[in-house]
Amino acid sequence: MSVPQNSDHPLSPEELAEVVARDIPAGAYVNLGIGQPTLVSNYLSAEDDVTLHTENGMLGMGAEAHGDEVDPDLINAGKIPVVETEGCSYFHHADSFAMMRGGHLDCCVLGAFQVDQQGNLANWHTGKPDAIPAVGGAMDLATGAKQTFVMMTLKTKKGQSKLVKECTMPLTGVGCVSRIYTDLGVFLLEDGKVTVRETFGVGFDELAQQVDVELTPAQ
Amino acid sequence: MSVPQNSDHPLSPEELAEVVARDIPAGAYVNLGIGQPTLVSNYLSAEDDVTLHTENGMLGMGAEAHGDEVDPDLINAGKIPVVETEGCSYFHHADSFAMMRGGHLDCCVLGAFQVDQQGNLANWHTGKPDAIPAVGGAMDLATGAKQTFVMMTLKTKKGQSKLVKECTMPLTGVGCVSRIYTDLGVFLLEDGKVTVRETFGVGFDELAQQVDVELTPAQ
Amino acid sequence: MLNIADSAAAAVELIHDGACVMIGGFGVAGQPVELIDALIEHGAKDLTVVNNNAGNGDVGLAKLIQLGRVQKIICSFPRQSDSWHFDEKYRAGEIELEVVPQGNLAERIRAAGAGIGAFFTPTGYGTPLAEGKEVRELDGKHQVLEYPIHADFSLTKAYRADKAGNLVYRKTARNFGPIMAAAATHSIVQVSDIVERGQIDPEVVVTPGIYVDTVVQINRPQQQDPREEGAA
Amino acid sequence: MLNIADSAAAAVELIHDGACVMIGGFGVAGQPVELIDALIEHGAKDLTVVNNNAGNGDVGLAKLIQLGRVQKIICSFPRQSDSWHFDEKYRAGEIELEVVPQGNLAERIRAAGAGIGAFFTPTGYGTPLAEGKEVRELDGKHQVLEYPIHADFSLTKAYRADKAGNLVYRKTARNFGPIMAAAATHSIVQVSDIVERGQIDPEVVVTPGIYVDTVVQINRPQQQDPREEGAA
Repeated sequence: MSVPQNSDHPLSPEELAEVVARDIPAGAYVNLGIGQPTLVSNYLSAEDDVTLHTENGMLGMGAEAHGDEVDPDLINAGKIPVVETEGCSYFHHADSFAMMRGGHLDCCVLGAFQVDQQGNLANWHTGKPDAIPAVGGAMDLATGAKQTFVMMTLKTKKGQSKLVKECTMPLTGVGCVSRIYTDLGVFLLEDGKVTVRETFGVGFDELAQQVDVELTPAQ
Repeated sequence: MSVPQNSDHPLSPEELAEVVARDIPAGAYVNLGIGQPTLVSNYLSAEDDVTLHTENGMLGMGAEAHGDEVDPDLINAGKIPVVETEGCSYFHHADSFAMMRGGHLDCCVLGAFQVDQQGNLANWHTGKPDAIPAVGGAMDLATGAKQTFVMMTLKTKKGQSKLVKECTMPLTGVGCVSRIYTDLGVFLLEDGKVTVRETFGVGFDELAQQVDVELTPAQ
Repeated sequence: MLNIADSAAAAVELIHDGACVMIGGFGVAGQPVELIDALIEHGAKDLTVVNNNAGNGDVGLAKLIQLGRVQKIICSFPRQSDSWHFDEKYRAGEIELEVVPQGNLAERIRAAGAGIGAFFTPTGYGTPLAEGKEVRELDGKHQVLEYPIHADFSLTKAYRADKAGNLVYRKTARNFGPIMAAAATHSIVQVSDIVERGQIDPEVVVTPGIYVDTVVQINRPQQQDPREEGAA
Repeated sequence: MLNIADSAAAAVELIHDGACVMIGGFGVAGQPVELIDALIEHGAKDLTVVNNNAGNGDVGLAKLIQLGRVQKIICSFPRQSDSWHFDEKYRAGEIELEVVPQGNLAERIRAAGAGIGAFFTPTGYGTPLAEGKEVRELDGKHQVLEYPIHADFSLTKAYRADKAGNLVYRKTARNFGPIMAAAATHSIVQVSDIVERGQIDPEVVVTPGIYVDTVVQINRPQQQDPREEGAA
């Protein structure tokens, strides 16, 4: 097995965010979903020249605002106050989602409840019958960008793998996920095949035992 | 017959433009087609507060530009240089036609080759087999505004009525015309019925003989 | 012709029972707080409301829902940590809910203003929100047919208006404002400032005056600190 | 990442034979004259061109047509008093023509950039230009199904760019620029001026930099007096 084990421990969310950030090409336009994906921005440097999109109408979103920087008219999709960067721009909601739906964003990083080997994503609804449905921009993000990456813990709190053969929860998008970053490894999805690019704190064989999906080692 | 004859002679294009201008309500947003309809703007005063739309991306279009006023970046849909008015605005072509298609313009005044009693309009193509088709914004204008008025001479140079039972030329729009202003009279179209509101230089009976469409006198 | 209302109360007085009302804003940004308060005071009921959310806390849209004035809500994200009034009405079967992906919501509102009768969009294909909808494969993707959302009224907030009704916004408070103003038969906008014609550069107008029916000046609009609002 | 080309020739060098190229401008306003000249010089052939017209006089697009480089043209108004090169090729059966109502042309270009697979529009219903197209009654009107127009490249003109690629335009020269830049896989824009990031107010950006691939500075672009151009 030639899969590199690149850490002696499972990655923390911050460490994983750094791995994701390293994979984002210089000059890319990126949307980072609410929650864990937001951490990725902490590991992008000015030299990377990555432009962040927030679907509530801004390109070139800056860092979280603090103290006197807070402007109620300047928030991100998570409704957190942020600041501008030089070269940013504002636009309305239809233009903002046209930008996403039109495939202009290079990548989008999202959290997930489940991802299956076909790249189907479930991240908006647990499927519990009494849950009130609420989708926000999740479906638009899942299908709009050129590439959709998922960033999540591999397992639920109860220890079940969130990488599955077939999603059991209501879908957010069909066949949209091309890569999954988890605390235990990075998975590449293509044509129903799941390739492990690297592992963290676990060997390939051990990882393969914990996931009910056939895994292929990279190389 | 109670149709008023409001002139002792057929109206000149300028006189007719004044009649059209009087009918445009104060505060209206209006698009004036290329050619004769453009004359209407000469009879709109500042107190009328009428805002002119030009489909190449401007609201609040002003008069034709002369001399030093000419700016190659500021032209109307007829590609004539114009000036700004206070309170004008610019937008791109998709936004401009969305404004029209969305029914936001109160009225549009267009020239015509033929109009029929159903309000069908033919003004873009003579139907000659060797003619190169060219439509411009004619179809969008015909169907987009809340009301479409036609302004034309009642007859062709050969003396044939352009108000017909059924258009023989290729259509620009279906059932879109609600009013026709001509040198010989003003016609109101509703549900296939053609009512004469007023005549110019001709009595109702005489007019009715010249048009192969059943005319109803107003009142 | 632009109607400049003397007060928020006067601005909303035409809103009738049973009306469909779009309300702008995303989070605290662009929320027309004073217009919503005026609508509450006004008393119109059996409303259909189009908004990104379904109200937060005990004020604004949440209050309107609590008072039972909202019959149906069309939104992308009703469930929030502090959407208790909506939650209660929903679980009691007292409010109808149409959940729409946020980008489809925006595009459907845009379509209403732009005179587009329907459009195919890839968003939502294969999900419960597209169940029963017409699907076609276009540009190599499965796409779902979606229809415009028209409204009788819109309540939105802009930064500045001129007396031709042209509007400019501030930062991410722009959000749904321009498309809702265009989609509503009667658009009502609160602004911090009304200036003379010619005082807004025609190159920077975001909403041309043709889309604006009524403006009201609210000099110092209430604006909550975004850090105090519930999570999205 | 924005490519700032040294010359118009360098800006268009990737345009390949058989490409679909959108060309901005309405009349003389917004015509990317230097980019079109560079395309002529470049020599790419078998092009599909999307433009409002089909060339005027003996220069620019008319010249490109005269040289036999254009296989197909998609436009709203090909026939003009001085469109003799197009007329000649068309009558000789040497150029394919798709005439599209101007508003449908704009909306189809917008749809391509916005990821909309198709849309229903009332424009053109019952006319020869809608023959054979799918029709549906929506919002009380007959509407025609229209598809996006995608392009490999766009050549447009803006007034100023910053180094993030954000663009602003001048007056009615804006016309097709923003939607063509968004609809093309590779958008090429000539501007009079390139400034640093932060030198264009983010509130007034018309085309966000994400839509711009290549810019080239042409300090004093050629611009014909509109009074000398042939009638529309």
